[in-house]
Amino acid sequence: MALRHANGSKPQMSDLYLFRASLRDMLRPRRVAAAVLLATLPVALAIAWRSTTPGAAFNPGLVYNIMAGGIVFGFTLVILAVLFATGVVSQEVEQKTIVYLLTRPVSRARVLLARFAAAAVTVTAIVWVSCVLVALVAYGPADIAQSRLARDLLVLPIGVLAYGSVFLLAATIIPKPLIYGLLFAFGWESWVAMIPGSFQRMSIMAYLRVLAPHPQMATSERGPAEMLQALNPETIAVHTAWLVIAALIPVALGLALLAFSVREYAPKDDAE
Amino acid sequence: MIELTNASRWYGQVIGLNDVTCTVPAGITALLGPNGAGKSTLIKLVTGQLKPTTGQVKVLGQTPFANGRVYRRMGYCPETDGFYEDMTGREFVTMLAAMAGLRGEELAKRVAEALHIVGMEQSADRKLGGYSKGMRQRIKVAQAIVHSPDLLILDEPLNGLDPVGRHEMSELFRQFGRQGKCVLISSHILYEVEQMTSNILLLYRGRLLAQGDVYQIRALIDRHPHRVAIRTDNPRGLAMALLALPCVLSLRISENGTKQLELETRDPEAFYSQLPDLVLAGGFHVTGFESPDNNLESVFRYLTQG
Amino acid sequence: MTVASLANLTVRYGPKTVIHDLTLEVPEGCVGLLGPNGAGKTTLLKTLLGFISPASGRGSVLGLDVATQGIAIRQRIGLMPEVDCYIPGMNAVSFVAYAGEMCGMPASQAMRRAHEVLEYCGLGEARYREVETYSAGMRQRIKLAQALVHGPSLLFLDEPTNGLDPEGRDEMLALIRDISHGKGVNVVVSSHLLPDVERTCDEVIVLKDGVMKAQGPISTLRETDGCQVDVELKEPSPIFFEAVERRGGKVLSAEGARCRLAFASSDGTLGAALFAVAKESGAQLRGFRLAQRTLEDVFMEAISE
Amino acid sequence: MSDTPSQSAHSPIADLSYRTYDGPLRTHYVRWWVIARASLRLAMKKRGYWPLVALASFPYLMVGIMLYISKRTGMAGMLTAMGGDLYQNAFFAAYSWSLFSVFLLALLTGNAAIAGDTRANALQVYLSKPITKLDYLVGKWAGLFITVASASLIPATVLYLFVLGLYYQDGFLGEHPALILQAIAVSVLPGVLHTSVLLGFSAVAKTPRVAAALYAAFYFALGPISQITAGILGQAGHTQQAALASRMSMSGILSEVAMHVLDAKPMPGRFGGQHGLSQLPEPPLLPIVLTLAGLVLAGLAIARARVRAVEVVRG
Repeated sequence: MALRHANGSKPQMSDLYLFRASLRDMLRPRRVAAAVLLATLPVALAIAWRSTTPGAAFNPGLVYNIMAGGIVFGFTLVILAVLFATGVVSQEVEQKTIVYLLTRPVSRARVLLARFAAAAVTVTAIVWVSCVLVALVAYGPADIAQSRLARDLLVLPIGVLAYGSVFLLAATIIPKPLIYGLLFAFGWESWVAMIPGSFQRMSIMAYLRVLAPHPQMATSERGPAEMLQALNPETIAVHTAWLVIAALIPVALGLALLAFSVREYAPKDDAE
Repeated sequence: MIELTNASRWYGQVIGLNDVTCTVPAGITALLGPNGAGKSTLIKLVTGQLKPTTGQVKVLGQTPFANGRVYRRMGYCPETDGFYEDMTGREFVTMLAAMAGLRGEELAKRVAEALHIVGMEQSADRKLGGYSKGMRQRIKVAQAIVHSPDLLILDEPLNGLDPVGRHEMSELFRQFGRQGKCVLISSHILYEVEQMTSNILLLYRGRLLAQGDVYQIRALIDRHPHRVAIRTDNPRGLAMALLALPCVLSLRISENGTKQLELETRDPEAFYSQLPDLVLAGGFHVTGFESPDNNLESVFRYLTQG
Repeated sequence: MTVASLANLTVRYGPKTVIHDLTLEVPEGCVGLLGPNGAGKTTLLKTLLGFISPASGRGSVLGLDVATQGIAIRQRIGLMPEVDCYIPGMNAVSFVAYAGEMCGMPASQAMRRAHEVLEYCGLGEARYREVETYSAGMRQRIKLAQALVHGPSLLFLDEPTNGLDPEGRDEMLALIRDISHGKGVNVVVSSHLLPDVERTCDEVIVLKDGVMKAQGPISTLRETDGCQVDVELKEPSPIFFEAVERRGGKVLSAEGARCRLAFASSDGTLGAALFAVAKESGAQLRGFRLAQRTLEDVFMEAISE
Repeated sequence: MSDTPSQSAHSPIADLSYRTYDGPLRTHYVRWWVIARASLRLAMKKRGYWPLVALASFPYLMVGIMLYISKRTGMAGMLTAMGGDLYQNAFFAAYSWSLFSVFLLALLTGNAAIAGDTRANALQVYLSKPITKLDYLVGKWAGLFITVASASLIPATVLYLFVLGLYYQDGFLGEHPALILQAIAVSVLPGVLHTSVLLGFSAVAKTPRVAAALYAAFYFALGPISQITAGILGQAGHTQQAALASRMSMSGILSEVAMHVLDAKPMPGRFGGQHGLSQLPEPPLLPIVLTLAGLVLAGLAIARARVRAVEVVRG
């Protein structure tokens, strides 16, 4: 199974070193700036919302669910997963630094795994911070326990891994993974959520919604899209969601590692 | 060290390498050829970035594709100019050295040593983005030698270096050659390569055109018989004397400017052994002579441009 | 008449002084501008182009003052930059004609001249192709063409043979040699490949840290005093060396079949002596010439003191 | 200066080797036009150019037909539903409908104005020629401006001639002497704004793709942001600022200024009909014109700062 380290040796110091180097590479201010901006969007909107509605009518539950459920889960998590997961491979290829990683005495699978882990950690950290801030703004530090924060913090990393491994697999197989990733995340997933029937089983977000439900969001009268979504009764049971996600992550990741170890990444342009 | 047997590789319809069989021994070997001859395809096959479409490639006895064991003993200096712009030179070399299995105190020592060899210790802690082309090239060489490999694959290693840098790096590669390492250098600057080695691997339009010692190859090019240029104050007199030698094919005298006599001969051995007697007997006053096209540049031109 | 002259020129980039009190005359013909990285070559080129106004001192190109007449200078000179540069979306002819029009040539003249210059630079058959599709060699040649289109009397070439394969370099060197001799165009070549400079230039200027280290015709710079001779044998033979010592000569250095000898007398009987020694020791003499310092030796010596 | 080797003028074999150019040279003042004409020619060669020009002039055609129908049936129909003069409303309607396609045209042709040169190092060629940085900037601006402005100027003039032909007997010229000037001024407006701001973005970005992305993001972000701020201000009771904020998007500014220049009334449900904001009062004109001028100057300043003849040696 590709997941086992290719040459069987226990994780050496070089794995740890590679992970730290990739993490430092990921956390470079220029790369993280856009992600942090994205993470603060729901917080800013929550603050704007709280300041403009008079005290009594302010319903923290509604605000938290819309911001956390709608934006953090539905938007920030997905877009960061796409950017960072596809970045693990395409960033290196574009920068022409992939040649150094491919000609190291470390197996390609371990290189990819270390860089993917760094990406997952970065995205999870950012999304966690965003979620906690939204909860603080909505509920205030005193009764923060009432919010669904604890469950969200548990499901978020799983969402990151699920989306991350699928986009990583895309990045190792098809050219221009970013565009197809975005099309999948915002085109396919939102479209599938709206039409009735079992199509929604094909979208990761449906399972995440089951694992971390945000009930108030469904009843709010946002706009036509949300109305349609509310019509679609949740038919997926919680345990099937866990099962599917638990199967999806290793399979997608394993295939990605396998594909990376086999494919050629030498640029074709100077084919002389 | 490196063997290719009937190796060929193409991308779609573009032929990169076509049925090349060759071995690269220890010491320095120059990989030469005009643009589009397949040099970088061969290098990508040897460094395991590409798999051959037909035939096979063996490096240190194993197939190099994604093979960690080969990379432990191989240093590769790529031609591309891609870097992690926000890393410093030291961090970059350290990361690659750590991935080569070096650890702890020995890692720091080897990195410092490699940076010293390429003369980059004082600017090692600046960001790669701010480096000049020459400094980036030196860092590329440093990462190739940091884990003291037995095999060095260098793709245009002197590109962008100033004369001082070219001199130092050429000396460094000659030193590796003397230590018995196998060094494969791909370059377009023939006179620099000629100073490092006379063992060449000449590719042309994807095929192996010539392999071995350049001077032996020169002798085999019979389309261009061996030429000798003799500088003397009395070219016409010497020419008349030389006509008597049977091995002299043709003679050309130029009297304006440098007084010089140029001749072609099929049998250099005979000619060179008879020349001293002839000159001493005739009392000619010779200020110098050499074979003007017995060098890598002429061999390259004769073989590739016919 | 000198092409360009500098008097106590000092140029600064913010706090950093890149050229320090430089006084220099650039002669006519083909001149090589040499120096290690960071010696101020590019800055000197830009100052002569009128891009930078010097901090102190004076400079003049073709009689025009560097600090104030930048436009007039750039009207009469051509620059072949080091980096690949082209106008996106244009083919070779329209690119070179556009460069001509930018120098003030009317459109019709520019088009006629573009064809002529492209033909001269050996891009005749590829003139209608987009420049982006050009190979490295052709890109170097189109850069030369766009610098020549308006008939400059001074050409600055920055690393003209960079990235070319051997055949491409021969042709580019032949072009530079032809343009700089007898065509009324003076050329300044800035390059790191010394043998290329040796083949095309008559004079060199060596800079280091913004200060001039050496200047003069290559032939005189390379002369060696006394009479040393480089000898090439068929294969290394110690007997030959003993014979040389017996005759009063000295073996300075030997590497494989090549060696450098020094003889006391330099009254022209050197050749005869060498042939006699070869006959005596039975070694086969494959060639000898008066030892000359290579441009690299000159360069290393100039920047080391 | 060593003279060229003297060959007798009429030697049978001509010397075709290099010869210098000593033909006529034009004055320096026309150099910017050389650059403008070249970028104009390049813009027209782009694949999407002519379809977008057609798209931009389609609203003018439609308005022409509406005027023709109203002439034949005497019914002014929707054009004067909100009052104001028929012809001025007609021009304003055509203008505001074509705003978006003019933006797309500017985006397509202008993103590579400077960014394309930066990626291809073309600045080394430009600035080693006897032209100043000002020539380069003016040339680029003029090239882009003509491309963008002509997309709305030409259809506007054609429409004017059509209207002139249609209503000449009814004393059209007497009633609306200045209409042609107003129409020209209005259709030049998007040209100025798009060109200047896009030139700024094109100078900042390293590649044309990034320049296009930045400008599109700027254009599309300004719309929702202006609506949200207007919504928040409106809820908070400051209707005056809310009205102003609601116009603070590129299309908003262009429409507002054009409305005042043509002193036309918008078609119902066209602009004022934004849900929830329709009851806002008419915002004052001055701040909008100032914003427009500010955007134009900012774009030009950025472009001027970014185009440097000499790369500063870092460290």
